[in-house]
Amino acid sequence: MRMKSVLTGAITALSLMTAAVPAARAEDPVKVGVVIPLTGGFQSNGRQINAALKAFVATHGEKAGGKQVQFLVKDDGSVPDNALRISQELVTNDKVSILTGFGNTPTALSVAQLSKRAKIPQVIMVAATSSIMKASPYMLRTSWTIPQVASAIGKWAPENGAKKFVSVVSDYGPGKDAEEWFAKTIEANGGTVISKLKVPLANPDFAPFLQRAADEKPEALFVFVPTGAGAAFMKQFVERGLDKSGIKVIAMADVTDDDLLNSMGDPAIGVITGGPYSTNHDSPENKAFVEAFKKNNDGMRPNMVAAAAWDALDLIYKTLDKTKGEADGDTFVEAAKGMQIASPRGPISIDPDTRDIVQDIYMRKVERVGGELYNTEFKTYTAVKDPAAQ
Amino acid sequence: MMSVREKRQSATAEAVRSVMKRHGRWSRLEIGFWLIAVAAWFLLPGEHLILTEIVIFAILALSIDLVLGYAGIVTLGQAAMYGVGAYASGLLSIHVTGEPLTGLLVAALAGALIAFPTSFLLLRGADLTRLMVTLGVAAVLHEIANQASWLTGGADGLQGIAIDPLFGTFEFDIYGHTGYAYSLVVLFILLLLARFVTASPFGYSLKAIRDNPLRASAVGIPVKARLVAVYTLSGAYAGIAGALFTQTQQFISLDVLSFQKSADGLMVLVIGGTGYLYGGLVGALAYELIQDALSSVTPQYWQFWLGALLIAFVITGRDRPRQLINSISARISRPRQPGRLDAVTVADKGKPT
Amino acid sequence: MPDLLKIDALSAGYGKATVLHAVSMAIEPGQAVALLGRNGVGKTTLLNTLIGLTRHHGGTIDLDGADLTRMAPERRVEAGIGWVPQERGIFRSLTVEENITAVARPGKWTLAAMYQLFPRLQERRGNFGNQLSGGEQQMLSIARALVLNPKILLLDEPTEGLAPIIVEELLAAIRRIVRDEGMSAIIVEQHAQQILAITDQAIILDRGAIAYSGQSQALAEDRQTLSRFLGVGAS
Amino acid sequence: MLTLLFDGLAYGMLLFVLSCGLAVTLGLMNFINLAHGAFAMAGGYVTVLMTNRWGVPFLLTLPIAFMVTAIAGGLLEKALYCRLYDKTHLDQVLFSIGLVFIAVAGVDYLMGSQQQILNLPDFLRGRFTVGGIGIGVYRAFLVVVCGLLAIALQLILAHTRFGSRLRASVDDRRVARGVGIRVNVIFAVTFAIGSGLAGLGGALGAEILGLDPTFPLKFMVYFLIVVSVGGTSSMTGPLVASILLGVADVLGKYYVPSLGGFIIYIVLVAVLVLRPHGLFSRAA
Amino acid sequence: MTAVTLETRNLTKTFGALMATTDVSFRLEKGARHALIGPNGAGKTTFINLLTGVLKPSDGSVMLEGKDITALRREGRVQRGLVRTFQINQLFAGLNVVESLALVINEREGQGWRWLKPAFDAPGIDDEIAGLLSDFGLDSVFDQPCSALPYGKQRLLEIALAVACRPKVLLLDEPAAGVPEADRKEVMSRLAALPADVSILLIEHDMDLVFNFANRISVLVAGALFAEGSVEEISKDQRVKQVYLGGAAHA
Repeated sequence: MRMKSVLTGAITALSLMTAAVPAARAEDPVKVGVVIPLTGGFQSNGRQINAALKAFVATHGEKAGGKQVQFLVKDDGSVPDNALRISQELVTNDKVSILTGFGNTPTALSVAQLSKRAKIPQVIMVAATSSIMKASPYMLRTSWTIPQVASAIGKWAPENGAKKFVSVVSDYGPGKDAEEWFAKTIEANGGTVISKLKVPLANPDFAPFLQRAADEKPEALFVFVPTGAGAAFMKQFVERGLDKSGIKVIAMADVTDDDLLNSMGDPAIGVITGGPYSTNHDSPENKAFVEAFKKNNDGMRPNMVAAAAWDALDLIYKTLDKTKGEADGDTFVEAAKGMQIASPRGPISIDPDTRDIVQDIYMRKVERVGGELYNTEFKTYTAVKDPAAQ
Repeated sequence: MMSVREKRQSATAEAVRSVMKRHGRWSRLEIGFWLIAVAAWFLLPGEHLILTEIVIFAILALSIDLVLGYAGIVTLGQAAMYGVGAYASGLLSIHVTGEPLTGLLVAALAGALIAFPTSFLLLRGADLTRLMVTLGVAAVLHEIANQASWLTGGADGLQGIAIDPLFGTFEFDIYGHTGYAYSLVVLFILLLLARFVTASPFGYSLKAIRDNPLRASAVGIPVKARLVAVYTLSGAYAGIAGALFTQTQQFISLDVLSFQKSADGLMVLVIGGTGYLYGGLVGALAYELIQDALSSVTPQYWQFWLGALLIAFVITGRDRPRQLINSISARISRPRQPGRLDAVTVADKGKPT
Repeated sequence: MPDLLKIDALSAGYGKATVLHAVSMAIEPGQAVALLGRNGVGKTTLLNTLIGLTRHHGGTIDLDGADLTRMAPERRVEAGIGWVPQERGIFRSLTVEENITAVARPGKWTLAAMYQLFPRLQERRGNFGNQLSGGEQQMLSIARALVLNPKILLLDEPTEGLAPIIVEELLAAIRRIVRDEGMSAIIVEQHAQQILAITDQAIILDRGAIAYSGQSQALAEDRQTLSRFLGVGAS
Repeated sequence: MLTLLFDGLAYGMLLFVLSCGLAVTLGLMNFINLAHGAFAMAGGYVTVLMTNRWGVPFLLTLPIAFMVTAIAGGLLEKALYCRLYDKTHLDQVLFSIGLVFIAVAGVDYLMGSQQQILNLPDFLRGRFTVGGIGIGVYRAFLVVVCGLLAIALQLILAHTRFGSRLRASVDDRRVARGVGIRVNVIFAVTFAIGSGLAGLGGALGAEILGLDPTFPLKFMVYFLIVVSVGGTSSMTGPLVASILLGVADVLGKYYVPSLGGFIIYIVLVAVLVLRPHGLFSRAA
Repeated sequence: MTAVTLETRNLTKTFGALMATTDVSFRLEKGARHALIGPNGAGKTTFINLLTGVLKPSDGSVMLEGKDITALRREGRVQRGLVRTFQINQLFAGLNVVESLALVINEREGQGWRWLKPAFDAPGIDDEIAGLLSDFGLDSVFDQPCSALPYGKQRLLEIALAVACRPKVLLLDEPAAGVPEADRKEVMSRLAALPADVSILLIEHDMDLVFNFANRISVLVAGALFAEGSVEEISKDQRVKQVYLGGAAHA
């Protein structure tokens, strides 16, 4: 018993030693931990985020709400365990006040507990599974949610003549979300999904799935596979001659990722996707964004991940401005709620109830514009909330 | 004449007894190691998270050492037991009780339960076959966990794990204070147990099998049954490592069952050296610290330098760390050159912290 | 006549075990030597040492002016050693013909000459090494060594485990090679009388050292020495 | 159905070209080379770089990919690999994993982490129909090229002096040396050719398997499966194993998509439990 | 007056079409010093492998002290007292001499499954090990690893490991093979001092050793028993001479 109290005492002492956050002084910088996948399966997301960070700091400087903002970038290797450990260290050792980044859903979820317990705002830049927001009250999101996009597609498709679908999605959380919400909305709008195929995430060859899909004789395929795999998918789609068989591809934006679109070449032309952002979105905000991004990153083309990262940083800056540099979890999240931003992708806001993003979702078509391939927007669904959260 | 012979024999017996007594005795280096590990809790409160991770990694490597270092089975599938242990303890905390020690027990059982049937698949075949079979089993389990998302949360990870305070008192804090102390104690107990096991008749029969399975069976050792037994034991160890991970992180993703986990475990053990129980510890410590250092210098390309280090390490000879430790240990046990000894102890102290 | 092969104080073995203890001998060109001794006295080890497959512990080997002592086996073959290993060592996934052509080096011993020497090999030229009978394997092994066109042939128990009629056939072939064609050779054999009849010199090894060295013919008649070192009958 | 079989065949053939070098390395030198996939990746990048950036015709890049990786393989063998033949399997595994790390990070640094997309010439795109079976032009090309390669390899192995010397070295290294075969040279050349083939496989496979810096890690397991299921005692084993794997994978994913990921592993474990040395091992 | 400890009845082993062992009926008497000789390739190794359970016979049976052990596995036969040594040393390279002997003794005493008690705690184990060490001249190297021993000592340990199993039947496979001349005498005298109640089957090429050691000899030729008798009988047997000297047709 005495042993126990001694131990308790020791732990308390240690906790006080390490945990006691010194009273914020004006000259203390606000530290922001950026946990992103620079290696491993999702490294292309990490690359875009890193580039966006560079561009953002170059244009907006390192001050917000009267304080120095300091970014600490860490690689989680696309592994949730690492993301968690790195975030913990950022919080406990480096004393960051805000965590951001998170290149996929599992890494975002792994940190949710920490964010909740340590009351650290966690600003999601990419992870798109709907349920994430419930995992911590300090979660904010500037990317998009899968149901947001999938339901928009589900609404658009039957209105425009495609009713009979086969869905092909990658076999992981977001894939299942996409499949579910697409089916839900299209069935509510008079269409059907006659077959649902799940493709293993680490799948080298789409041939059998494409064949299976074609054999079901749908009017169109609904497709969601991660960036990169999308290119392979489209190529094999064309290679099978499915483009000539009258089967259309209507996909989530990831499939025609702006980052890779140019190298995808002709097979991508004509593909219809739904998504939150296109590099050639026509607005002054976007022109400025694309220019800043390219200038700071050797002409690299930003994609929707870059836009979301940019907006996350913008949100952090604007919120700090509002709180005068106060980054305490409750204050920060409260201030961020309802925030409206003129984003490169159009107007966005943070839903005060769900802390999730509200934004326009666009239907786009791949076209050749001035020698380059772009997703050209042709229809807008304005101010779409995450349908799964309602 | 008989008495001369008897005298000689009793002198020999005395010598034999002295050899025997040497076994199981704690070397100064070992004691020093543990003192430093405990001291780290007080002196390095900011490093408890990475230390916890190192300790868990070390237990995983220790479980591999039991089969590889002591029974000669190479495996690339230890994540199977590690992951099942992790999920078992996680699910237990969600559905039954969040009491951590029960979680450890259940995880040990789960790990052993997976390892036991698997071990029968390993009785035939050479290194490559065993590597591939263990890898295959782990891959199948990984896929099952992925598919059974209603149970495991699939690729998104298992949500809602809540671990009760240890002994009802010590909360698992986000700084890892409790976590490090807890896992260090578990590691110590497991290592103690492993020390007993490896110094037992059973342990020696494993070493015999590792060194020469043909001769082992020719002196009456039931080779297959012993391999099944030790693989099962190692499964329990791996399961406990998995449970510790779950409990200290309060989160599980599919990565606990990944090939990467198995490969890292094996790599760490091989770096630290097999067959003396501390290899996993040394390897985990070195590997994590190097990786941490490299990835903070170059977050995107640290793998390059890690690879270069690995190659250099193999080319210059993998026995080196082991030899170094042996020689340090020998010098500490026989402190004849005080001047040099100081230098060694200081250098040694600098390392594991 | 200068010696073709000269071995001086050669010690060798496997790992730590020394099997050969300071063996010295010399062979003139065209000479055939019978290497006799009971099982396990180091006859095979001596041949393996000459081809370079044991651990060298001391001494030198000189073949026709070339120092073989530290050479790799494949270099020794180039220097002129033709080896017929114990248990034949036929490459099982090669055909009979490939077993020969894969290693052949230019010279008077050609594939055609081999088929002339062993007509049975020609009959089975397309068969794989693992489809041959023991006798055929032995013929192939000898042929494979001959097409290296070596200066000296090392034959390790060429008649071991074979039926008497095959033994006759093989010994006849060996006689032609060493007697009619003048090939130098060291032949390890258990059938002492038969091999003494077709060799010039004989050496008896005992426990890794040379116990007897002399004319084959003389040894063939020296029943006492034979039974002392080889027989079961005396002690 | 037949279309699927054909797809599986193409996939399997590709796997064969990718992994046959590994089979020889393992069979001949008993060397576990986990870095085999790095050579495949190198070949893939050579082709992508040349076709996309420098406009070299795709077909011309294939032999170049082969040559470049073969030379790289040969040099590495002389510089590093040869030091590890006498070391334990664990050393070899650690060493080759180190090489993989270097390759992954190095390519990331030089080429970026994104998926590389190969632009095929027009005549390899599209599809034709023969007797009701729809066949992708590129897959047909793959089957032809890989088939020819397999036949060529078989011919080289079976009907050249080099081939018989190689087989002899695999059969019995000791006796091979004792009858004058320079096993070390044979091995260096074989290693280079095996690496070259991997490079060629990477170049051919960039279209179907995708290409990014993690390629060697992603496919390492596939190569090992081919080799351990097929055995290392002949070329037939890995060939049959590759095709079996390709076809089983494709059919499995078509008919039971939900089991997609399992099938190869279950096949792997089953084969190895029943035949620990692979399907085509000789009885010991 | 002479009980049979080990017996084979019509033991036969075929590999495909090859008859490696043909219809061997062999008896080893209690306390025997029996030698098995024969030319290379006569099937001695196959015969030992059949006795020890490495190979399963195609036909026939192996009896130990009247009990059929044909179906028993290797370790089962050892536990019943049928123990062998190897022609090429088979030691536990990573263990030292005392450890090697201790583990064998523990195994013999049925302690092999004890996993928490120290390996050296069995009562009397130290004295027994000390006895073995001095019996086999290993006192001077008792704490050295097996792999570091001089060859002659390794050879002695090879035998000591088998003796530590307390065999009823001991199969010695060329115990003097590769032993340097200097150490040869020691090996031979240690063999001569083996306990009298142990039945020994010696497979050996060294005829000096055979004649000094054995009181009975069996000759195996082409997988079948060719002759058997006392040392005198065999040494005078013309047919045996011919098998060894060769040239049967000409002599």
